[in-house]
Formats: sequence, structure tokens, C-alpha cells
Amino acid sequence: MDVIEEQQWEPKILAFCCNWCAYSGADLAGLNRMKYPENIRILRVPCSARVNPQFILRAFQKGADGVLVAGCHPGDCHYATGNYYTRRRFQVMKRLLEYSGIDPRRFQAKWVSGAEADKFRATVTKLCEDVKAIGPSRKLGGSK
Amino acid sequence: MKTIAKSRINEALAILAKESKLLVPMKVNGISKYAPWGSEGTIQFEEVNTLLPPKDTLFPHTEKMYSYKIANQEITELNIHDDSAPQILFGVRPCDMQSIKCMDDVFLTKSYVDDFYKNKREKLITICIGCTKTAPTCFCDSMGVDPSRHEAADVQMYDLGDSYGIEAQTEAGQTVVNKLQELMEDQAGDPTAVSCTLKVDASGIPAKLSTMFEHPIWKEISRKCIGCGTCTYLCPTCYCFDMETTNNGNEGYRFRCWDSCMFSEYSRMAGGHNPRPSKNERIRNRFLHKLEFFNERYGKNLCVGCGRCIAKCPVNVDITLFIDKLKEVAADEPV
Amino acid sequence: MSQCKCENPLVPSVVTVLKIVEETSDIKTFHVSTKDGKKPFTPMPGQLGMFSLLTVGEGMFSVTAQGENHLEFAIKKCGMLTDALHEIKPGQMMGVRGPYGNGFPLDLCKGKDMLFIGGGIGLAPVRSLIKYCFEQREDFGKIDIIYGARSMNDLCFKEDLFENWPKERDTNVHVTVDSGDENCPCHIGFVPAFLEEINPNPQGKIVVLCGPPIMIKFCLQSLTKMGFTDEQVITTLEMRMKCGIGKCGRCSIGSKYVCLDGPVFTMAELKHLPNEF
Amino acid sequence: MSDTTVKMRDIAKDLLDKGTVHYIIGWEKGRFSNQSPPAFITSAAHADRLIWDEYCLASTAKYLLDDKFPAGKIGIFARGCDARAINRLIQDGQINRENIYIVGICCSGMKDPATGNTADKCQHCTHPNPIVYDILIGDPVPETDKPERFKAIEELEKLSPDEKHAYWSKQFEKCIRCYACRNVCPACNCRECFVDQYRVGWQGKQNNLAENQLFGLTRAYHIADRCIECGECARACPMDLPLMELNRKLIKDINQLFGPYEASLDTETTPPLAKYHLKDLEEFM
Repeated sequence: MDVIEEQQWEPKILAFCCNWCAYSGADLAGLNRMKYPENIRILRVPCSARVNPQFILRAFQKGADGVLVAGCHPGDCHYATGNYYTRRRFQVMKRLLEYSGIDPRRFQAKWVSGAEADKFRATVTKLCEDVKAIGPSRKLGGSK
Repeated sequence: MKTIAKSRINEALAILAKESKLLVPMKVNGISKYAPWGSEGTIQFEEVNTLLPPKDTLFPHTEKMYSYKIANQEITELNIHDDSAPQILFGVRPCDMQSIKCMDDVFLTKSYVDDFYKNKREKLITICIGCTKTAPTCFCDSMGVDPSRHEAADVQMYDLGDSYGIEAQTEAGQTVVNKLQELMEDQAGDPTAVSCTLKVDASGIPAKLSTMFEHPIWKEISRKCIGCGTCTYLCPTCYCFDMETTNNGNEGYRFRCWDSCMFSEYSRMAGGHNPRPSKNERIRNRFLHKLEFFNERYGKNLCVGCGRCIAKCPVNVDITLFIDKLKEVAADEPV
Repeated sequence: MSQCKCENPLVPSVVTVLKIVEETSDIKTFHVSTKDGKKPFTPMPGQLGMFSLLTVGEGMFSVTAQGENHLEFAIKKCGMLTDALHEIKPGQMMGVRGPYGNGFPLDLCKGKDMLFIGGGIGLAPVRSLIKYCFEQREDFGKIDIIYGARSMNDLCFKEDLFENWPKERDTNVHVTVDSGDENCPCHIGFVPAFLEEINPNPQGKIVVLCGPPIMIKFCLQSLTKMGFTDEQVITTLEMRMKCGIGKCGRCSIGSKYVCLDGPVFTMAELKHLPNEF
Repeated sequence: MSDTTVKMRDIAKDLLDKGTVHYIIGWEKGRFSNQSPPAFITSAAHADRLIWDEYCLASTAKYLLDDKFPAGKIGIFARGCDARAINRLIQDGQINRENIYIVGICCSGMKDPATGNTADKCQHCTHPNPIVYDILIGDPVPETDKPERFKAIEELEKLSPDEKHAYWSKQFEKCIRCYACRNVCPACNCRECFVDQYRVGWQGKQNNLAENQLFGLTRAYHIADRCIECGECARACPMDLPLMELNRKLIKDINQLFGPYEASLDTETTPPLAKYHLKDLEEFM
């Protein structure tokens, strides 16, 4: 990656947003004209528990530089217990990713409720800055 | 006979490595395989054989065939991939040379030539070193391979203790020997004959197997198999491959990669029908292919007796035990 | 058997889909030709082509017919690739390589009466030989065509079945459907039963049989009952083929490779092979 | 060891003669002295093929999956790790307990055929005595908790991200995707593995670092809370990948996060990732 390409490089960040809270939080952020970096690609999922941890590995492999899983606060889940499983699942996956050498700042899981538009914006902006600081993801055979 | 002192072998390797990529048996990262000379690892000329066969120099585990670019309905670009380069395979053992000969039959004959293999094969020079000792799992002389030499190698070398006897067997080999002229002396010395400790009587097997398709021996032999691909991926003569496509937006490439008849979805068809549904049929197919089908089609056994599958099978499925049991059993009477 | 002329047998040549004919709800016929309007290759009857939608994969299909400068492939929707093929529109560029396989033994069939038995999509490979017989009509004797499908709208190549072929000299076409209401124009019943009803005499006749395995099994029983010998019955095998050039081991039965030594075998040859297909 | 062999043979003859079992799975000698692969004894006459020595390394439990609806009971000789593997298969709903007759053997550890000293999987074994059996051979061997089995993991955790990446890349580059690790693992018992679902596209068939690592990490995660630490995956791997260092990392994390837990000591406790607790540690606020 020569220097010129370094400046033009824009991180690609994939965000799994649960339809009931995180996605409506992002929607609200848009309604309130909140500015957050456009490197984020939002993928709407019915519940944060729908996100199979293998999706995270596949995302990094296919060239994502950062991944965010955003779901409802524990107790608010539209399907009652979804995010409790998500919590356990991604606490373990986070450590496995770190153990295999992926910088912990690249993968974030956050609870964002439908009203917390600003929290969504802050989370995404911080994730984007962190990933920009670290540089493109080579790990897990990240493409280009 | 012309010889090179073992102490000067590194100089010889340096000369050979000048024009072409030189592959030598090395232990890299804990695995003994053929690796480019100079990559970090320890060179192993004294070991009997490598764990990974030289198969992937000519038939790589994964090989790009052609890449393409698409613009909605148009195919804007389709170019064939060819990364073949002059290579020298140094230190091949006679059993692996025989496996290269089997692969040549498959990929270069019978009305179609596989260009990917041909391009690599034409640029390969093989330097075979005869064995002076054998591993407990070697049984190459029972399968018709002479452990001390192989006539298909470009250059044949013999281990004479503190030096290597060297003789060219093809003109490609002669060019290599000419390059090493100044390192060579004239010395008398004859290669020590060696024979395998593991003996198997492989005579008459194809005829007997041709009548044993429904024999109960298959169930008994295959029962402990766990259906993994270790034996087929370590076998120097297994050449089955699969072809798949990878896309990335509007471009991608088609590649071919090793496949194993021991995998469950190897012969599963679109409708779900699978002519070899359980491991019983798969083990039968593998042993029949090694010892009978290949013989019928190409006139030589597909098992070269290198013993890698015996050494590394997690549950010790053993083709030599199968051959022994085959001798005791009459063609149709149950085991 | 004409040799595949593209220099690397595993790399397809680029063709464009000219026309797509909707035979039935799940069978379509694709007319393809190269960019400069010629046939990518000239197959013999019964030979196969490896048809590839580059981003999805490749599949081996028999060339059901060929015109002056186009080839026809009939493809039934039953898998990942065939689903994708049924989505494409004319003008789509594809990859095609071939011809592969041994094709029908024309010298064995010359001068004989021909009995064609097809089931569902099984008519596609047989149709290439039927059309060849009509082009060289004098080389062949009487021609009987028995074709069956599940229902009226599952019959493919209707235009040939009901208009073109019955008009040919000394030819009769028998069409049956497994189930249909009373005003259905053709016979109702399974192909094996229909075959026994017609009861063709085996004298000097070659049978070309292709269809779902269950139909082949029962037709064989009725044919042997009627006195047909194994040498007289020819069939094309449907195996999982990957490379098409007899190397990759996918379509192997015993020491034979279906894509190279087949897919056309006489029943006598099939009896020698281990029954693993 | 030899009186265990005698007991094994007598029990096998007795079970087969009386017809309590249809056949019995044990071990027999291979061609070489350091090989004792699994054996399937179908009649009392063959019972003398059975052997118990320090090379009975392969697990017998997963063969129960080849015969899910057996004609009669299946006999099986089970060491500590096989007994836990049987519990694992029962808890995953693959086999039911009534179909099998378990002859437990207290195991004092096996030898590595290549080096002759104690096999890795047995060095770290915490349950050498079978926890489920119909009859037991031999008297129980002392069991210790062996916390040092996580030492290698703690060493790796101290490395920097790039060193960790370098270490695991070096390991996964060796993988030849023979799937021996998946095929020996009792916790890997899906009807159709994601690896074979090539139409769905979970993972490419190429053999490069990216696909190998995706397979390795995914498989480790799939069995994270059901792994019984039998070590068969690391033993069966022809390329000697340190697979247990992945599985034990996940077990260590699960113990720390959700409380001490060992897989399949019984068939009732739900694995930790299949349940939740309202008061779980909160990290994603």
C-alpha cells in the first residue's frame, strides 16, 4: 500500500443493526440531520441474535476493516431474550478475534435503543476513527 | 562414475538455483515438504521421504485457471492464468518419481492434454536421489518401484556415503550435469542396494479385485474409517480435483482445487442422488481405483508404496493389511 | 468424435444467447452462437457441451440440436446453476466448451429400425439423434418415438412432437402423459406400460432410451421381456461431470469416465461396469 | 495393562454370546507395535482381537453415529474421554442411551506413537475415569484439575496483535483442509456441515490462509461450549496444528465469563452459550 493510496483509503465498516432499536436509532439520527461517517454500511437484521458470529469472520475475510453489531438494550428486545444470547455469543467471539490477532478496536458490539440517535452517531464515528487510525485490515486474509 | 562430495552440495544447489526455482526437501514450520531452496527451514537430505508429496509442484492444491471481468450481460475479459516457470525438483525419491509418471499418464494422455499441468511439466527438471535406508511404512519394491533409482528422472543421483554419484538420464538432465562439471570428480563407487522391510505380494490383485465388487471385505475394512481426506491429500498419486468460481463484484476467477473421494459430497448430484452414499462405497472406490481401475486404464498400479497414508491415517486404515487380507480371502466366500 | 478446437480444453469460448424458448414451466431451450455468428463447435449427435454462467458455475448438458450457426441446449431447472440459467435474458454472454463424450454409435444404428424412448427432459439428448436420422433419412429404417412426461404442460419440444416429426416418412410418434383429463389428445399412462402396449418387435431394431432412472429400470425389464438383447439398447448416463475431459475423477464408474468413454453406453457395456451410477 | 485385555476379551465374549450386544467397538493391534486402531467385534470368536495397551489412542464414541438406529444394542469400550464423548452425543440428541452398552475402562494415559512419551491429549486429561458406564474395568485412577493446561493459552494472550496474527497465520498456512479434525470430533455432529453447503457459500473451497483460518476459527467457535477436551482433533491433524490451543482458549473465556463449566459431565446441564443469565457481565453498554 504506497503512501498515496494510504490517504485515499477509506475504511469499509459493516454494521449489523437490529431492526427494532439500532436501525430506528440510525433512522432517528438521519431525521435529526446528524452527520456520521459514510464508510458505514448498515445491514438490517431482525434481531442482534440473528447475527451468526461466522458472519463477522466472513466480513473481515471479504475485506471489511471494521464490524459493528448493534442491538437493543438487554430487556428491550422485541423477541424478549434475543440480545441475552447475543451478549454471551459476542463476548466470546470478541476474545477469539483478539486471540487470533485482529485488533480489538475493529470489532464493536453496542446496545443502541431506538431513541439513542446520538449514541449511534458517537459509536459509529468513534469506530470509524479507530479503524482509520489502525489502517486497512490485512488479517484473516483481508482482500486488497 | 561422476560424483560430487556431500560437503560441496550447497555450491551445486547455488548453481542450480541461478536460472530456475529450486525445490529441495526441507522441514518448514515443522512440516517436511518440498520448499524453495533458501526459505527458512532445515534441509533434509538424510530423511527417507517428505510428509507432503512433490505433487503440488505440478498439480497445486489450489490453482487459478482463468479470470474474467463482467459488465452486466457482457463478458469483457477472459484471460487464462499461467504462472508456470522453470523449476528443478531436487532430491525426489523413486516412489515419488513413479507418482509423477502416473500423473503424466492422467494429465497428458487419453485424447485431452491438461494445459495447466503440461506447461509446468515441460519446465520441470527432476533430480532423483536413490534411497539408502527405508522407513517402516515403505513398501515401494512390492509395488514395482526400485528404491535405488528411477529411469524417468532427468538426473539420477546415488548416495555413496560421503558423496553423491550423479548421472544424467535425459538431455535436460545432461544440461544440468554440465553446469555442475567443475564440482565433479571421477570416483569408483556403486550404489548400495536397499530393500523395504514391509513386504506385500501385489501380484494378481487387479484380476482378483475385478470380481469382488459386492464382497463383504469392504464393509469390514471401511468400518473404522472416519471419512477425512488425509490419505488422499498426502497420497502422491491422488489427482481428483474440483472446480469452483469466486466473484468479487463484477470480476472473479475460476480455480481448481484438490478434492477427495472420501468426502461425502464428492459424488452427490444436483438432485441429491449419491452413487457412493456411505464410507463403505468410498473406501471400496479408493482401493479399487488404486489397485484395479487405474491398472485397467493405464496399465500400472496407482499405489507407489510410499506409505504416507499408512503413517498418517488417524485410525490406521492400512492398504498393505488390505492386500494381505485380499490374499487370504477367496474371491467370493465371505471374510 | 470431433476434437475440441479451443487450445485449452478447460477454458470456455465466449458465446451469446440468441433466443430462449420456454418449453415447459421448468425447461427452457437456449440458442447460442459465438460473437461472429458461428457455432462454437460442431458436435456429433449425443455429444455434450459444458455450459457455464461464469459467476455461478459450469454444467454439462447435451446439445439437443444444432442449426447452421447456432447450438441448442435444453436445460431443466433443478439446481444452483440451472436456477440462475433460467433467470437470464437473450443477449447474455456465456461460456461454452466442448464437444465432450462419445456421442451415439452411428455406425451401429445405420440401416436399422430405430425405437426412441424418452422421459421428461430425457428427450433432449435423444432429440439430437432423431433430428440426425431425419436429415439422413435413407440410412435408417422405420422410426418409432415413444415419449412420456408427467402432464400435458410437461411435454417438451411440442412443436417437433406434434407437427414436424409425425410428417416424416415411415415414422410414428407415441406421446403419453402420466396423468391427464379425458379430453387430453394423447395416451394416458406410464412409458413402460405404454411400451408394452405398443409391443415393438425386436427384429433389426436399435433402442435409444433416456429418462429418469426409475423409467429406465422398468423400460429395461419390459424390453428384455419383449426379446430385445442388451447390445440393442443404448442409453446416455447422467453423472456429475466437472472437467469433461476424463481427468477429475468425478464421473468415474469402474475404470471408465462417463464424460470421455460415455455418456452413451449400450446395456451390454453397462452390465460390465460396477453398478455405481 | 494385560489383565485389562483379558477382562475385555472375557466381557466381550460374554456379551456377544448372550446376545446382549449386536457388536462391540474396542481396539485391536494394527500392523506396527505402536498402532492400536479401533476394532469392531461382531462375534465371540473374534473377541481375541481385542487389546488394551498404551497405543489405544483413537476414540470409539463417534462410530455410534454410523449406526443411529441399530438392530440391537451396541457394545462400546469407553475410557474417560470416550464416556464424555458419548454424553456429548446423547445431549446433542444424536444417539440414545438405551441403544448402547458401555464397558468403562479407567485409563492411565496413552503414549504418542511417534515419540513414545505421554500423548498430549492424555497429559491434560482431567477425567480419565469414565463418568458413565454399565460395567467398569479396573479401579479408578486419581483425577486432578490440571489448571496448567491453560498455560500455553496464557502465553499466547500476552503477545501483541501482530505477533498473534503471525503465529496463527504460520499455523493455518499448513492446513491442507482434510477435515480430519471435524470428522473425529464428537461435538461436530451436524447433519450437514457448513463446509459441505457449498451452495450457500459459507466458505470457499480454495486452500489459502484466509479460507483455512475461516474454517479453523468457525469450527472452534461452533464447538466452543460443547468441546470435551478429548484432544482427538489435534492428534488426528496430519499437519500437527495446535487446535487444542484454540478450543482451550474458548473454554477458558467461557469459564471466566459464565462460571466454571466442563462439557458433558452429565447430559442435563445446558451448555453456557445455549442459555443466558440476567446478571451476565455487561460489556456492550
